[in-house]
Amino acid sequence: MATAPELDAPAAPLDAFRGEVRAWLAANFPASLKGKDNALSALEGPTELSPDQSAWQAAMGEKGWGVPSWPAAYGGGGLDKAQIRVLNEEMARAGAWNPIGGMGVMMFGPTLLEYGSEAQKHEHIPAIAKGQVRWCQGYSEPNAGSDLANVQTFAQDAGDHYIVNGQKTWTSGGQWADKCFALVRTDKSQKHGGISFLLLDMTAPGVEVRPIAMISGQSPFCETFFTDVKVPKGNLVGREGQGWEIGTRLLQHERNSLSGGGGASRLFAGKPMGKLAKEYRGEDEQGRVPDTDLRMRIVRHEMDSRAFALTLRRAALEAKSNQGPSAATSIMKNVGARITQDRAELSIEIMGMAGLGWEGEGFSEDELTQTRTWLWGKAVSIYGGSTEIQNNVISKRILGMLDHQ
Amino acid sequence: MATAPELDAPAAPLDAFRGEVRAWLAANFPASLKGKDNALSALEGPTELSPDQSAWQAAMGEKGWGVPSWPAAYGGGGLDKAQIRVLNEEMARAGAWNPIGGMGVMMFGPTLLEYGSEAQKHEHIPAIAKGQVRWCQGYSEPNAGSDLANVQTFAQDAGDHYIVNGQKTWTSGGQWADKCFALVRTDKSQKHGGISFLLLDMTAPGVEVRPIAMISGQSPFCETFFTDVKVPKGNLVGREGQGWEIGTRLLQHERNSLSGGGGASRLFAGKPMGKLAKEYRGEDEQGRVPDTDLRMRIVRHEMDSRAFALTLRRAALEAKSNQGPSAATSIMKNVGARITQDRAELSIEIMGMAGLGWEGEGFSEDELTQTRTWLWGKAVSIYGGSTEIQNNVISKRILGMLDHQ
Amino acid sequence: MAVLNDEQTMLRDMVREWSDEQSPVSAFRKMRAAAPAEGYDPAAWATLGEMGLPGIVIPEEHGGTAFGYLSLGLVLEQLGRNLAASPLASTSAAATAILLGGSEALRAQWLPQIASGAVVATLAVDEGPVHDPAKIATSVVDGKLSGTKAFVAEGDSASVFVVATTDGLYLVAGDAGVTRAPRHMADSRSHAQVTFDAAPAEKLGDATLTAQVIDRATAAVCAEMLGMAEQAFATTNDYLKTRVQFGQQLSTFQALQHRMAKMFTELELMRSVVEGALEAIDAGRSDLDQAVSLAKAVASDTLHLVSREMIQLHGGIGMTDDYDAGFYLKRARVLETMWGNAAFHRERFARLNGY
Amino acid sequence: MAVLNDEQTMLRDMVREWSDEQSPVSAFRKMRAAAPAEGYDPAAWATLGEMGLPGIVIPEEHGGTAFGYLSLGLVLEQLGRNLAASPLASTSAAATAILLGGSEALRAQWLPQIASGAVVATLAVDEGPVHDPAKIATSVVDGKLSGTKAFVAEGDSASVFVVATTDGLYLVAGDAGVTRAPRHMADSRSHAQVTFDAAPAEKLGDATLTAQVIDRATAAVCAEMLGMAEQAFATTNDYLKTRVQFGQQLSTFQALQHRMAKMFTELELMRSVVEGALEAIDAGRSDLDQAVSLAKAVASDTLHLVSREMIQLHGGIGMTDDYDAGFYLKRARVLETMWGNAAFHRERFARLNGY
Repeated sequence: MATAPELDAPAAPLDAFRGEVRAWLAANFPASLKGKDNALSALEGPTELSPDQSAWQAAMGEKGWGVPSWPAAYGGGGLDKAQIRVLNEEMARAGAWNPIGGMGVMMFGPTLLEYGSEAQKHEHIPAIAKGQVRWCQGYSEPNAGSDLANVQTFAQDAGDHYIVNGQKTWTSGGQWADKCFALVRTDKSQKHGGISFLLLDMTAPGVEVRPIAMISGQSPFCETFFTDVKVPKGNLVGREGQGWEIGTRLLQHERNSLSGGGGASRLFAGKPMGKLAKEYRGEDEQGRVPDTDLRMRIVRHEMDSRAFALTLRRAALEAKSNQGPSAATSIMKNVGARITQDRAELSIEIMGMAGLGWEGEGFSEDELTQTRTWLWGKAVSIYGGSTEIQNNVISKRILGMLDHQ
Repeated sequence: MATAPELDAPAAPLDAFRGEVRAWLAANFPASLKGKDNALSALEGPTELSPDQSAWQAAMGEKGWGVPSWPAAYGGGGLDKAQIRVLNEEMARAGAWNPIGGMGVMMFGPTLLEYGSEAQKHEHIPAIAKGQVRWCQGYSEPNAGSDLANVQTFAQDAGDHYIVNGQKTWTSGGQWADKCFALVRTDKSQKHGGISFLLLDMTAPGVEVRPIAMISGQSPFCETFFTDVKVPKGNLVGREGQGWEIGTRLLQHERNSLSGGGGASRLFAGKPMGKLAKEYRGEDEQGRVPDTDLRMRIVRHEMDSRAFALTLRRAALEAKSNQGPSAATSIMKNVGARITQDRAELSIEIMGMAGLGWEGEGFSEDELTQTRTWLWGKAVSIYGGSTEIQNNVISKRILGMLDHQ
Repeated sequence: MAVLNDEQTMLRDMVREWSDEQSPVSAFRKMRAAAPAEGYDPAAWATLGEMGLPGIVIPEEHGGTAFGYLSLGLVLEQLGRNLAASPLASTSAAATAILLGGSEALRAQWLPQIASGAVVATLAVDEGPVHDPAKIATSVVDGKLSGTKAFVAEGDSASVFVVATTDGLYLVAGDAGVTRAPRHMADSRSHAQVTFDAAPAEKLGDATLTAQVIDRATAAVCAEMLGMAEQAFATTNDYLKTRVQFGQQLSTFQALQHRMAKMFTELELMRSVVEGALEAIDAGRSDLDQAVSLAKAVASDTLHLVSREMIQLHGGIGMTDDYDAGFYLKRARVLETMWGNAAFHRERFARLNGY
Repeated sequence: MAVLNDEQTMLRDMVREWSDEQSPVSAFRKMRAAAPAEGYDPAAWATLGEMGLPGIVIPEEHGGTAFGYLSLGLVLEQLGRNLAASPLASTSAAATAILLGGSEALRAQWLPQIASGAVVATLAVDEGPVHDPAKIATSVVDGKLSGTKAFVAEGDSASVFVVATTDGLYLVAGDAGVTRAPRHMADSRSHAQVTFDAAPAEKLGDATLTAQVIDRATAAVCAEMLGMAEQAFATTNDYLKTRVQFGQQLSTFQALQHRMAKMFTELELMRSVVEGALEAIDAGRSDLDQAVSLAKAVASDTLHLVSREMIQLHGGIGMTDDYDAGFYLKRARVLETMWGNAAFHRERFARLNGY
């Protein structure tokens, strides 16, 4: 009789590796940090690291396990998929979390490993793997919106270097970043083909950042101004004019991390909605959430979440088989955003006025966090390819529809 | 203190007229016909009239009250708005209904009164007022869809007459109609300006109709073929090339009758959804519809219906005042269609399998009617300006948005 | 737009002009930065008082204009358009309670002061974060009222409280036995927890009056929501015509056109139900409870939709605090929650209709 | 698409090819016109029997292939795409009941005949127009079963009935004490009211078995719905590329593109939950009841949406009986209703999750 393949099949031959991981975690993960990861911390900016946090980051950086799949030659863990699964399982078991993160890990590192020169890889990858250098992304420009190819920032050829002038916006973590990977224009005569992928030093003369205050009260983004910034030609990744190809490849890494787990699944974290509703609203004589209208919307949301989880699982299985990339991948961004936002809206509705606190007395820490999470969550359907852009992509690439002539 | 104007303010000076109406109804409306109007009858085609039905039609036709606002000179009732309201109130009180209807009354008559020559009015209006002549509409053509101006049917000038060739579709009641008002092309060199408004005799040589079977099992529409049909030039309404203007004016009459009451409100008729649900599903210990999910969707639908009713009332009040036409009018068609369809879907859901009967034993007459009503109701968001076309109109005319350049 | 008489048209136009010229959203932004203890700009409130607005629902004999709730709604709609922070809605609801239930002495004592804008009054009903008039523990013993009310709108500045108790509605004036603890909420408006500890109280009426007053307070909130939704939509529509992407105005993208057309459709329905509820109050209709639940449910759903779409259709800029979209979103959720959200009113509507 | 092994891929491709070539929607149209007493084309059913499909969930020792429910789903999905009328889903559910609850003798007696396609079996549970396994009056006294079952799928042709009673699941074979009254429904498929009057019955299991068998029957229906939704969507997508209005293909209108993109999104989710339920059955998972309620609720909502949009996006032609859209719409509502609609399964899912 046929059976479905198991995603979580036991991996007996990995027992030795599992033992190694477990022992290493016991020796290196400070018990005081157990479960202390914070999904919103990326929005609040870097905080002073405690001695335990510093030690943990240094240990993971040295071991290379913060970027477990990256080659050991560049400071990565050099682990295969099965080993990474074991590592994740053991981390979860120990309540440990990855202290190495950010755009360098999620987006820039994988792209540089693919497109960078040997010199570039040796210069940048180990520092990312150790969590020593923060990267930011210089893509969006004012008035360009979703039209990413509308790059106006210009890199003038000046012999052995470029002179860069222009303005970027939505620079995530720009005020805390050491370096920036940016799309710049090296040729004004063609739209996509005139774009290049350039690495800039955020401390260089002529770079100015201004944080943008968001509706959630955080300022995770900046406007970034480049005025006659001198950039060595060795900082060009790939060829001149290859920037659009490299830049979109990088966005694939971003999307994978947003939809596959990373950002989205962190926002899913937390208790089931039914449980939250009972805490705030009590239950009726039959043990149900007493607000029947709210209850039925909770069911719909929970079903949507489960359907999404099953779709993530299905896409992963399909990718492992020989069926080629799953069409289901194209829906991940939009469904992930919808579930994230519905969950936040339902949460604040359940909490009533308590879910709308801003600061000060009268609200629990969880409640105040919920308000910020709700507001910040409005971004997930806008950034990284808006819902509208994703729907354009589905209708064009998957459904084969054409533009209006 | 300010008070809102009352739509249904008492009209004391009309008491004499009210007495006249009441007496006339008592004398002329056969008690056997009380409440026997049938919203679906128009789809099933004309049936043999009973002696009582014939008498009632003849009486109303003679009195002109089937078309109460039309001038008495052409066989209409010659009543003013206040009198018409009294007439409607007394009709409702007596359980009487208007036996004079169809496209001649709703659409063609008002248009001909506006654009027709004296001769045309005297020829056609009294026959419509008496319910003696059935009209059908020759607008849509195959492959034109919502693009009504894409008229291919050609009327060749042949001196004192035209020779008409072409094909119309969705000819409502074509198989039962005596005459047809049609958009025909008299000039191929311009799209809108080449259209004329022509009256055809459905019994003329060269006219052929083929009923179209619908998903609801009815065949209220036809394909209509014109092959070398000879039409006197006296049958041209307005000027050559004025057809688009006249034709769109006629559609306004159609929309008013669809949204203002007529078609849509007939489909609303019937018991409240909460009552229907209790009949089929019983009630819980607190007297509620036991299916909580269904119940909450019933509330939403009932609220939507009431909001629509309040909007109809508001638009009527605004039209009576000096505020000019209400923007609310633009939403009537879509909201009416949505409510009609939601109501039908909810009804069959409430009835379960009993709401999906087609024919034969095991279903009540109401249940079998409900199935057909549900299926036929899918048309209301397609015909008479589809929901998509209405949304285009709102975004362009009301919101001032432009076409993609 | 309901059909208005001349004085209503004048009132609306006067407030609209004042709001657009003297109290645009930037005034709210300044007030937020200044963070006055009252939770609103006292100078602006004084101006509203000079215009006679606090007396709209108060009889002429007590210094008001007795224009009624439709007129109050016209004013709140105009103020809501630009998010003006004022205690007008709360004060009017409390005044209505005194009018409907107060003794002649109480009316004469408080209504003129309220009508002039000298006294801010408010309604204190809920004791938890979710509206539930059936869950009230506050009680009165020997004319002394004790209990804690949560999230009282304008609780920072009110000196007269109309308080729901197990025994109906009471009036508490002054500071004796009254403690306020501000609650800083996302909408940057005034909300406070108010604790009454044996505060001297005078009875206004029983539970029936409580329900009547809550219905009126709810209708007033709906009017503010209507103005907010109207302006959030208009601002979005304007933005789509300005913003160019891929070489085209956003407003030329048909997918956005249809979304806007559908939102416009919902807004027209929202206007009908909100005006319908206000008119039902003025007409003293027996089914005004249904009219109010209909209004609050539809208004909540529609404002929810419009405030979400305002952010989404603005894209990145809508997420920034420099832009106004976030103000609409935050205030929207507070008003959606106040006096029962859409779910609460759908349930109430179903019960009132017996299914 | 779930990851399939080689035999599943072959099975799916075989059935897909047969369905597209030998049993397109026009075959259903012909069957409707011919109106055979069985409610399906006996020749087509015989072919399915030759392909071994009625034995997919039956063990090899009883003449089946034991491929399991995911495989049955693949087949039903392919048949559903073109609306093939066959008793495969009902027969398989009944066979599962005999397999799970029947004595060795009963299995040996019936399963081989079912596997060969010689005997049509079905499940008779509901006694009213709405699915409600808690409302069953049919009872058994001294091995004689009495009661009336409403809207039994394939009730016209089945010679073996698996019947839910107050005391669990029973098997009734043959015509003794059995009366059928056909019910002509909008989907033009076989449904009958079946009355049992002291019909000889053999017990299969208690209420637990009843629930287990209904879950499997429900998952099978979901697979048929998945195929229908898939094809209704594909047909609509093709139509939009063909149809020209205002000088443009309909598929170039962005408002329609986004609607199609959203529908595609829902379809991908639907596929995941339907395959998830079938896999849960094959894996014998303890939470398969939740998986089935999830699948039926999502499948019902999605097919509802797609079948409505199929009509709307086709415009006038979709309203005609000559076109196939109406068939999808009518069958959709019947399957949405069968074994509990979305509302029923949302309620069940909430209860299973304890809220």
